[in-house]
Amino acid sequence: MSVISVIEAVRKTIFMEMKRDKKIFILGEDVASRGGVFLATDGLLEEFGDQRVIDTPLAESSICGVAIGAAVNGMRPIAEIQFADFVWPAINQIVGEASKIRYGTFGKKKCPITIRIPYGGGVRGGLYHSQSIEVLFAHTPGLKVIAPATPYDAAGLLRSSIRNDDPVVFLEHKKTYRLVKGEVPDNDYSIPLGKAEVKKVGNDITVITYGLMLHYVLQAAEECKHFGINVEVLDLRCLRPIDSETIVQSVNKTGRALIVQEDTRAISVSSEVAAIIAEDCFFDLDAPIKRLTPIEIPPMPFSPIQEAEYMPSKIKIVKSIRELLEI
Amino acid sequence: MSVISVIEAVRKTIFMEMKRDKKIFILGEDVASRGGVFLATDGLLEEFGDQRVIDTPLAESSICGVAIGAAVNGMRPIAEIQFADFVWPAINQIVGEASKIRYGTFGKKKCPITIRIPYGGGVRGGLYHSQSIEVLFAHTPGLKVIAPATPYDAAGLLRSSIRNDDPVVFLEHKKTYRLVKGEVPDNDYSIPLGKAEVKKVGNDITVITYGLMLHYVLQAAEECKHFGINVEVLDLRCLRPIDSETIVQSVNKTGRALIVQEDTRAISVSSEVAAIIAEDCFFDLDAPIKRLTPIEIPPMPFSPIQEAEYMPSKIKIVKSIRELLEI
Amino acid sequence: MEKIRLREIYKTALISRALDERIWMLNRQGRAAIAASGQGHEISQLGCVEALDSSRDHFLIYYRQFTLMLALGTTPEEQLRNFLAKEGDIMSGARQFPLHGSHPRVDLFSFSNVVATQLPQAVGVALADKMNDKDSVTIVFFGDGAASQGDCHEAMNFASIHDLPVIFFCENNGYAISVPLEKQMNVDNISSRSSAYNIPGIQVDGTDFFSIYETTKEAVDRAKKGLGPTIIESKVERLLPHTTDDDHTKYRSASDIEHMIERDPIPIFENQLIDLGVINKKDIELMKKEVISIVNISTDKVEKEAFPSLDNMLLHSDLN
Amino acid sequence: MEKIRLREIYKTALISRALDERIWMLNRQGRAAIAASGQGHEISQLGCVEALDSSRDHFLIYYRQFTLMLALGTTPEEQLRNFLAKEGDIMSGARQFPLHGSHPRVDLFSFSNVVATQLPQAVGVALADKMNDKDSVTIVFFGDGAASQGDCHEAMNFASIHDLPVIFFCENNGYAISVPLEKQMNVDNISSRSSAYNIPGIQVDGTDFFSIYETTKEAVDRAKKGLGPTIIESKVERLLPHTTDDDHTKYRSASDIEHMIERDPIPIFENQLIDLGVINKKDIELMKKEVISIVNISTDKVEKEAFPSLDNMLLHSDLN
Ligand SMILES: Cc1ncc(C[n+]2csc(CCOP(=O)(O)OP(=O)(O)O)c2C)c(N)n1
Ligand SMILES: Cc1ncc(C[n+]2csc(CCOP(=O)(O)OP(=O)(O)O)c2C)c(N)n1
Ligand SMILES: [Mg+2]
Ligand SMILES: [Mg+2]
Repeated sequence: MSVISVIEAVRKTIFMEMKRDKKIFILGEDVASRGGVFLATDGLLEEFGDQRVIDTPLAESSICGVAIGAAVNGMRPIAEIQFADFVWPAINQIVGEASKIRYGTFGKKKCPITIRIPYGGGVRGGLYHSQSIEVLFAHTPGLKVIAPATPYDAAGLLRSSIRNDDPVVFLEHKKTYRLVKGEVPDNDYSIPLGKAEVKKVGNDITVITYGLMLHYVLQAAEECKHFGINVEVLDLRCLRPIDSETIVQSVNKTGRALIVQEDTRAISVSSEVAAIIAEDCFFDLDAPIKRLTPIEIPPMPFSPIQEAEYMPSKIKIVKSIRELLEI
Repeated sequence: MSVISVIEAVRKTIFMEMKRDKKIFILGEDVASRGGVFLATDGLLEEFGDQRVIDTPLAESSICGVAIGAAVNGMRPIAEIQFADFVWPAINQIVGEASKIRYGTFGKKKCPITIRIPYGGGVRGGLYHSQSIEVLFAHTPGLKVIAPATPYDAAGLLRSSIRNDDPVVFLEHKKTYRLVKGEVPDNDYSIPLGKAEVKKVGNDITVITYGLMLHYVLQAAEECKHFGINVEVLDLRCLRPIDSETIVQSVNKTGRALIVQEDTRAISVSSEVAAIIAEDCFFDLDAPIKRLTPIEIPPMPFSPIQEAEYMPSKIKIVKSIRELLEI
Repeated sequence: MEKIRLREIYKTALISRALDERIWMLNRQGRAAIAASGQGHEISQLGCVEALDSSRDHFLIYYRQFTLMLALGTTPEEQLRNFLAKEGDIMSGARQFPLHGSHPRVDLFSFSNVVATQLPQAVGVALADKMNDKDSVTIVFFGDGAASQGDCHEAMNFASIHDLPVIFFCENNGYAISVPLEKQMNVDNISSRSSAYNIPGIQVDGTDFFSIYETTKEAVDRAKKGLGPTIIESKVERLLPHTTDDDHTKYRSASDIEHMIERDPIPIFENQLIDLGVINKKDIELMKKEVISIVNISTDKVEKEAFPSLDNMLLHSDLN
Repeated sequence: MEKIRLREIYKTALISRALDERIWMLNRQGRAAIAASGQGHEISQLGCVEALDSSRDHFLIYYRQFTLMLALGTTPEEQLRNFLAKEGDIMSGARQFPLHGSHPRVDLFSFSNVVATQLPQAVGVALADKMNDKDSVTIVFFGDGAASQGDCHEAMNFASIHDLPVIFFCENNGYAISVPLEKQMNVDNISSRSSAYNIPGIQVDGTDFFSIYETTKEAVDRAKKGLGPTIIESKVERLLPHTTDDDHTKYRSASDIEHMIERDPIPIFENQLIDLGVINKKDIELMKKEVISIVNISTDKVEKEAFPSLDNMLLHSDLN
């Protein structure tokens, strides 16, 4: 057990998995001698050589297309998209192709690829290094979409993703990379895909979130104690499939739900969570289901003060919780 | 006023608009001498010549990228994507670029493109000629997304789309093309973007839908009369922005909501509509918000019986309505 | 090549043509939903397959490769089942358009309808082989239309950097649906891409079985020697409209259609074989009769078969 | 070219270099969030711009074109405002990364950070001009990295089919962040793409002002005569790491870095001008002093300026 950051958890897990299974290889931009622009693959070239750590041309569609081909032919590629904002050229290969290979071949072919994508904002990235891009992936049957918030979850879920036989979109929040540290076992534990986790038990309200926002929500929950509010905090962790069971159980208990997300609101993960609650918790709900999200503008201005205003914050979360409880 | 099909309404509107404004031109695969694979641009080459009706190479990213460049330089292109399933290569240009041009240049540049996309199933298209692809577009700030269901709406909304200064994704349901006929005025009326419409007034329940499903819902509403159920039918028509005002007004009146959609459920238009209702109609709701959608498999099998089973149908809609009213 | 082998190949051509015609007819009768015909591409596909090894190599194909599928061992019944969406369809279990999916016996993969996506995928298949020191060759097929997609560029570029054992085989029939070559590109040959990637680009007459065979063989040898990819461009004719939904008289001139019919590759191959003494007029007549009976029997059988059951719709999905 | 003009151009080079260094320093001091430096690309950009007409032509640029922006009339203050995200930033109103957005006075468009998207967009800009019988030229800039994207292929192909007045100008600095050319492609020159599209592809030494100028001029003439696009590949050096976030000693060898420094284009241009009698050592000294003072004054001014207000965040969005 050691205390490490999210980025270290990612790197270490890839390292351990590559040691374990020769079928795993990495491809992406700057993943080799540069070790990735966030250093998620630092040192891997030295350890595994340039046959298993491949610097590709700057062309995301082929990064994913090549990964798909290799996967169908028995390998287990880990593709890195350098920033989420640059995954759009690869949508055709991921959403159009990878997601349908098992279904479309009637199970004769499988496509075990893990696509790692640093996403999210709060890092002065402006419109093109801040985007949350989960919606389309999490909508698409045939994909799995993971969005861990802690080093423990990052390592455990990445391990499961790499070992999973379906294509997995693995979203790493850039701002958590170095900011968030935590204990990670040294063994090769794994966390099943598709399970949310209650990160703090409470009775008065359930706040559902994922990614960077989890940390702000936990801070807000702490602060809410001063107002006598006992918040239950639920971390989705997986965006496809969404663990409706855990959501429903929690909201049926607390009777109130707030969903906090960094992505814009219209047709988003928060919409689905609200829809699940509205359908399955109706008779136990004591208040409208509220969502705290940024406004509907392209995410997010380069201007530091505008960027800060754009994002949900601890203060805004506390305010929303208090409004919902009328406290 | 004449009774015409959806495809004729589309063709006629493009024709009239191109007559009116020389800045409008068409580009896409097979749009010229072939007149489009659905004949939406039939006869336009003869009328407007090959400078304004351009057959492009088979390359969707450049179709949209070139349209963007021409739009930024003063033109008003109408780009045709042959089938929705093939729009993925162009996502980078549409979602990554076009949507952010006005915001990202602080209003100095605008991007008035209309991207026409035949979508949807029920036409024996199998996995790759049946997809509903609205989610990502309708999620993206800076885009407008239109999905008419009738010839009247198709013409009126297409006209507004072409005249709009922002990028518009205009979704035409393939199955409505020839199936659905209706009266269309001969003048150049238009319908404002962003407004839903109550297509049938009722008191007992609001069924919210769009596209092909509208017609099945209207049939179901008719049948529900036999059970003494008076259904209100709301056609979204625009998926971005979603007209929450009309939704809320209707559901506050009826107290019950069913959302019917052809797209798969998780993180979809139906999720957002449910979330809006759950937030804004809570105190007037008499029952859980229900959704009727296909199951979470890639849309949709080529097998005729499986395809039929996959889609929501009049029978399933009636069943859902009755369940919700416990009648 | 042995005479007996050439006779077999000729017979496959005949079966392919007859079956393809039958399927087109089934569509016209409302019994098959859609068909893309391979007529005109037959001999190119047969010559090419002959240079490969179906037990070793990988085939990433597209929808116009009806003949190739037969040449690799798909049976007429299986092809019909595919078009009629019957239970047990070998490619996709009646989930996908005809000819799409993967094959249970050969590594034949025609995954999606999205034009050109197979190109980078093929490069990945070859990359995996190289990593595992396998000496398989990956061949990926595409039309002239597909050559315009960004994925085509990215795939050729990637393959060349890593000297991968992959053959880019373009069946250039001069049209992407209705769009003629001159509106797709400002060069006469797709093989002229070769200098952009520093790989050989060879153009060959797709009606000449022996040229196609030789050209493919050389590319296979190059690939196996570790010399990297080759682009082959086979000039063929699309004898029928794009699919059963299309009418090519709308966009092809009468003289274009006439010229195209002269390049029907089956009579050309037939004459070559007659000249070589492989077959004679009488053989041909007998074989054509046999072929018709194969097609008839297969059609009757498959038409009587059941459609897949509703619940197998869930198999191999997230729900299963 | 007139001597007085060459002096002006030299001065722009000096301002660019000094300002670029200052911004890098501001980043190191935590006052600018990020910077991509144009150092090493200056002379290429100046030679190129000189052959164009900023009142007529369209410039679709990318983030490494700091000098080009100055040459087209952006002021040092405006550039600083851009990097420091201050109120009134001319490009994007402090919404985008520095250097992105569009320009209020010149048709200079650097819309997004997504590499290569500008290439088909530029083709569309040129297409609109052609439709409207304008005799403007569209020039689009990109790096060697961008040349691998599918969009690069699609753009060149489209432009060639329609003989559009567009110049594809590649600033090839041998690296896409850390990835060297030989891992990006298996050819030595991006200009070798030309035969794939049947358009001229010219390679030129990006440290030689006069060659760049002449080459661009010829491409402009071709475009204006309706002869279609040209690919120009300018070989330059990226003197600093990719951005302020990068450390290139991790992936560049000492000898590579040494060689690169020898190709710093400003001393090369300086010597050319001295040889031509345009400037002398003393001029240089004086000009360098003047430049430093311009940079100092601008920095002081802009640093005191306000950040944009919160509510202008909504301007030009769906909410406004
Ligand atoms: C990405 C994409 N865009 C459009 C289509 C629609 N479409 C199907 S086949 C075709 C033409 C393909 O032409 P080509 O590659 O030359 O193959 P051919 O049919 O001539 O053999 C088009 C445009 C598609 N399937 N995929
Ligand atoms: C589509 C896309 N992928 C990845 C990135 C991240 N990225 C930014 S610049 C860059 C390298 C670009 O190299 P090149 O085109 O040669 O330009 P240079 O920086 O060398 O001038 C990369 C990979 C991006 N911006 N866009
Ligand atoms: Mg073709
Ligand atoms: Mg570079």
